[in-house]
Amino acid sequence: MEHTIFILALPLLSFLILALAGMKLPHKVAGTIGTLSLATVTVLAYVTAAQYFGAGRGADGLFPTLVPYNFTWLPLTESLQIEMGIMLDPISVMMLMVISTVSLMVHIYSFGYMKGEKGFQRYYAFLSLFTFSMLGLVVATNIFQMYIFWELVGVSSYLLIGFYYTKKAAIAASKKAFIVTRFADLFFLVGILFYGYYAGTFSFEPDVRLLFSAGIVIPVALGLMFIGGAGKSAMFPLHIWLPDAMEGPTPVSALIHAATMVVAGVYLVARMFPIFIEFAPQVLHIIAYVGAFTALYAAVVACAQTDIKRVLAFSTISQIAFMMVALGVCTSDDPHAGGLGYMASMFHLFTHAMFKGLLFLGAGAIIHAVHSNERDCMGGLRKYMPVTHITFLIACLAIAGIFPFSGFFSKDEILTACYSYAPMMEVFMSGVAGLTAFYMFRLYFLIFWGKSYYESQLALFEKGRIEKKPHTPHEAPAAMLIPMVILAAISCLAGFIPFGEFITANGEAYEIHLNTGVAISSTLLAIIGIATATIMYMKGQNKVTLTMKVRSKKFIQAAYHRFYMDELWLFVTKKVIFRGISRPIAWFDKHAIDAFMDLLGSATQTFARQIRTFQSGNIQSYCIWFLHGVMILALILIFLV
Amino acid sequence: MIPAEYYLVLAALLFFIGVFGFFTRRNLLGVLISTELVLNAVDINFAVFNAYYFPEHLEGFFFTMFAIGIAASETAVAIAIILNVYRNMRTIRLKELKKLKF
Amino acid sequence: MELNTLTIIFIGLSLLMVAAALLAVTTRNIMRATTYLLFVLFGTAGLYFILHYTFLGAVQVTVYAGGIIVLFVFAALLIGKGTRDLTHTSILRYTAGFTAAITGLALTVYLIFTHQFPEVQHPVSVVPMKLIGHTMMGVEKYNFVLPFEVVSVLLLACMVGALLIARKR
Amino acid sequence: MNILNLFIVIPLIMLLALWASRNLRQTRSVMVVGSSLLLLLAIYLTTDFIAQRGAGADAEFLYAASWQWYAPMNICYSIGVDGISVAMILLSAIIVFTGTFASWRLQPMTKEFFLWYVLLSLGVFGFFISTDLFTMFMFYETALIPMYLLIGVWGSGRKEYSAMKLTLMLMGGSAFLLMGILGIYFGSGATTMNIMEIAALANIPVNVQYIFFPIIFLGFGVLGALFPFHTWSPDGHASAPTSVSMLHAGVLMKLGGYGCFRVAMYLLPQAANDLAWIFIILTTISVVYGALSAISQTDLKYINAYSSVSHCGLVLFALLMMTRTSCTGAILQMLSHGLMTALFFALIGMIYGRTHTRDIHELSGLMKIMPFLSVGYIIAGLANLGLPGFSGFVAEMTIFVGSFEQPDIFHRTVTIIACTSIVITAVYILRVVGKILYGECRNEHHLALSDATWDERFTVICLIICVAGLGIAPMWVSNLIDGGVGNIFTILHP
Repeated sequence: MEHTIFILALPLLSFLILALAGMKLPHKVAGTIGTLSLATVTVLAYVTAAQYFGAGRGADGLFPTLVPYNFTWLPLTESLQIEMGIMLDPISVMMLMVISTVSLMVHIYSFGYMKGEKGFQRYYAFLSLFTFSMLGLVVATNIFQMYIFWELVGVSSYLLIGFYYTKKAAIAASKKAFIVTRFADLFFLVGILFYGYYAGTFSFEPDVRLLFSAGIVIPVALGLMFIGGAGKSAMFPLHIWLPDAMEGPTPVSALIHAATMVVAGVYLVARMFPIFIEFAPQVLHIIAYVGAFTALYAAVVACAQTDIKRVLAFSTISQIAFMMVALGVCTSDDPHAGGLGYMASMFHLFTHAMFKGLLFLGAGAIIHAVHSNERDCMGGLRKYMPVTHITFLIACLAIAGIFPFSGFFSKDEILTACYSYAPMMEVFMSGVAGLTAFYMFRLYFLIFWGKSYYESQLALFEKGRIEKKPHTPHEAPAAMLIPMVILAAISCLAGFIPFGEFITANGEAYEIHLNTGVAISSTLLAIIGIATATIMYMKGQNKVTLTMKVRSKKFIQAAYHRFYMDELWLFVTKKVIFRGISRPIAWFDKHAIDAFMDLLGSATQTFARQIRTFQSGNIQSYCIWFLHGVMILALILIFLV
Repeated sequence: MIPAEYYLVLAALLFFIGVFGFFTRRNLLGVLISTELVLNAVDINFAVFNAYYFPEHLEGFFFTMFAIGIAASETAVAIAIILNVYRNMRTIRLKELKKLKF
Repeated sequence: MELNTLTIIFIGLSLLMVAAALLAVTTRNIMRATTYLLFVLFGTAGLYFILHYTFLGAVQVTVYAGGIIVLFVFAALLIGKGTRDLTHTSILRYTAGFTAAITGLALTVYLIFTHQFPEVQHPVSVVPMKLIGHTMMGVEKYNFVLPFEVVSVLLLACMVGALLIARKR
Repeated sequence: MNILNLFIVIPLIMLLALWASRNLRQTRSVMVVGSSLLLLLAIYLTTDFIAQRGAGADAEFLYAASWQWYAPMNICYSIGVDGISVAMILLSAIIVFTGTFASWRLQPMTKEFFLWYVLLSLGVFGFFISTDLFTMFMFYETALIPMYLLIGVWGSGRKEYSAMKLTLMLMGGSAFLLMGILGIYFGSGATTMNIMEIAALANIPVNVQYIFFPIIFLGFGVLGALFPFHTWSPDGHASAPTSVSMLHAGVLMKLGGYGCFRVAMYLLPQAANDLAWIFIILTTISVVYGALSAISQTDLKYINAYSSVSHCGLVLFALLMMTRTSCTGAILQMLSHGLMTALFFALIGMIYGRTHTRDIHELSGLMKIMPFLSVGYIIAGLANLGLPGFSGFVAEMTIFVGSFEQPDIFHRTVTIIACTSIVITAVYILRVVGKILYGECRNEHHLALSDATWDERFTVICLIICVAGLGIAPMWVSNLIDGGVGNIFTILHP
């Protein structure tokens, strides 16, 4: 497994080349460097996976945890040290595949999407940086390495969201994304510090006795770490950065904000899962409730969005919440007895990465075609973009959980896991799944069906109402279509991967079997959702939709504004922190502390000016003072001494 | 025989009247006049101490004499300065003489 | 203390001197102040006579009353009319000076009456001129030839200095 | 010839040569040759020091030497270095070197400027190599005084006010310091001024320690921008010319932390243990307070100055946590902050030199106009907010992990409070980056501005390499300083 080092080294190398010399390279060369290195990484990742899983299980029936590289990067205390290395176990190998696949797709796709953009080389440099950091994150041998790459991932996300750095919204979004996740990372860091102190190590396999003796601190530490994960994975109420992050180029949204980085939180919880389940099952359940609420919240909000990327963003939030729920409902690490969620979560992570990546790439193709994010500018596109249409439909079916697309299988496992934890949870999550189907198909119909915006514009143009001839939507170039088709194929087929064979909570093989009741009920709900969407949106705005809109105007308004969460955060940051704390502190510094120092200065000066008049050169006053002094001295000497 | 204390009290009175004048005068000549009073009072004391307590030697006597001499020279110089100041500044009021101040 | 001629003269002189001194420091007119100073100086000469220091009295009259006052008068006359009037001082300065003077006076008087002076030895009579001459020019202990010379040099220096300062340039 | 003496001799020769130089060319060549020599010397010293330690030289101070110059009080010119001072000397040499290039085009009176500049660096080097309290103090003063002229003459804005304020406050600090030094001298029996000997005697009575520990700590703390004695820093930095800001924030503020460690804590360990909590509270306030007030500043240099308050607060904070790791972290933070702030001030100076404003409301879209400087600024910003791969991260993490070694509730709480600064730092850095670099340029006068010249590029690249080098390979630095920290640590925890 020595070649794994190249999985990390190549993207880093290509980042360095592109960052240092990129501006001088032609676009094509820069893109090729990035893509080639990523292709090699992908091949290596698959080779690694083949070797790893091909080697089979060890004597104990588990896949071994391999650590081909590990060295001490920075010794801190006698016991604690930051190590850097590569660790291979089932989930990290799976993540390697996911990341390299999606990343490669995005690299290829970007050739078409970003063609001719200014800063093309920079874009590829950042992509390489991101891929490097994300890969480093998943193969981390210890929590601190994870944190380091976690930060790097955050910064590459920041750079990529702010890629269009002349756009105001992009600047604000990138800043917001970084600061919100940084805020969450603070908790992550504190959690790590607690964990490190009590476990005596940063590694994922601490001395259990030490953890037992630490008592309540470990659940607290794990909870804090989860907050960090919630920040990256956009759990309520730290989700606010993700919709705004859609200001970045769409392929970036596909890679970072749909497939890979945002699931880092899930990955973190999965990574720490043995410790969670052993020492803090209650924290896991809190995670489940947070996840369930987030799933519902995001699904509802997604129904009311008009910007197609925002819809996808909220759908991402909702789907990640599904994964969190799946992890949270685990009650043991045995997949047969309450530990199914772990596998389900990882499975969903895998399938979701594919179909959500596909959705974003499709959205990118559409945006590329109509030059807008707003669904009002779309409609009736199926004629113009057949391939995009088909792949998008596949992705929608997958996310809605329709047999035999991959989403069906993974979502079904999640719901089964929920059911084994609490039937109510299952009902609730199935409802959210139905809602998912609804809003995805709403989106689908609004884009591809209904009245064509282009045609209506064209009609207006011909009548002479508008001056500019509207831009004809066109199918995307091959560089964009190929990745979409590949991902669509994976989305179709991934469900049949015997996932339980490879990844389970305790490492033992688990054969996925469908829980028929759950499967049927969830499929039914999904179909209901799709049907509703079909009725409401297939033929454009019809009566039902309009009455619904009028009836629940307030609610829709609130959902459109994401239930005013952004306004709340804005209030907290702008009004409370900036105006309420920072300004007063700056004022206090200037007018109290600094003024006090100035006062010392001016008091000295004033005093000096006052006593200067004593030194007036006027002998008479000298004498008066002298005589008074003499008198006082004389009186003292005569009467007191 | 007049008691020595009478002379001393008189001298003290003169002395402090001189001091008072020295403080309150606003004019160089006035200040100088007050100084003369002070000197005078001291002269009286010298003479009285000599005459009453140590008549065998003439120390007080001579001190007074020298003091008178010195007072004379001092006054001469002082008045010369005052005249000079007046010639340059056209005033001898203390308030207005502040060219050397600060 | 019996009330004899000498005493009466002393009291008269004292009253004159104190009154003249007070006027000398308070009057506004510089010429008057000089005149009052003259009275004080004459009074002092009188005191010297009472003490039988006739030579001293004579010196006082000639040098002080004769010389110095003349200088004052000349100065007062040379300096223009405008500056001759003495202006008021500030009330603060006035009180400060007054309290200082009064306190000092009180303290001094207190000391005079509480201090143990040595036994009073009655003076013989008028100091003979011969003795004065010897003492002034003598070189033994309690003789003053050196201070005499110093004073004479000083006087010379003052004379030259005063001329130098006051001469027109 | 003791190699350490060269750190005094070279600046002295440079002073003479500068004095004799006739024109700008000669002045510049003297500076380049001299500062390169210093840098090479510092690098040689570092490698040689590591080699000697590797060869088993385990004396507390290497290259130790001593010449008495004032017998009645037993004041010696004693020199010697341990790992910490070697690291500091290296830092100073780097900053002096890059600062020379940062003020390459400084006008007018270039020669005079460099004269004072070299005198300042002489003081800094002298301070770091001395092991005699009084000699140390003397060099300390030598380093402070030129600052007044450098800011007062070559500064900008309210320079006279700032220079006066800075000098007075720092002088106030050194008054405390002198008091403290005399306290230590007499407390330890008035036999020696040598730090090592005093530490070996370890005979300063506890009640004396209680008096002089706060005094010395405050004295050095003023220079280390300890709340509430930090207000000289914003005004001073804002008015100072570029290279002076660099040297001041980069090196001079480190004198404070170094002094606190080497003098206050090393010589008065008992009081340091007992009274640390007072200063921990103050430094925690510094950390958070500096960061928070940086958020609402509008002048680039003010932002950076407050950020320095926050970061230097973290240095003192870590020292007072008094675990071995946190102390190592403190030294790392000194190095890291020195390099990062120098980089920051250099970039701000370059931007200011072009746009003639530092108000973030008047700057925008610089990325398009001066890409090199903007990228440098972003890198500096990211390093400042503790991005892994740059020095800030290493230092901060070492500090936080080290501070967590103190398990009681008080230390835990303040550590967590101090941790929040990493978020606040992100806020003010990104705010500035978003405001001045991104977006469209709104001021058409700025459109014609040029990007960095070769000397500026050289400065920036040198510093970025140092920052990244320290961030990527922190091992050797932490090895270098570990020995020195260990010695002091043993005294603190007998």
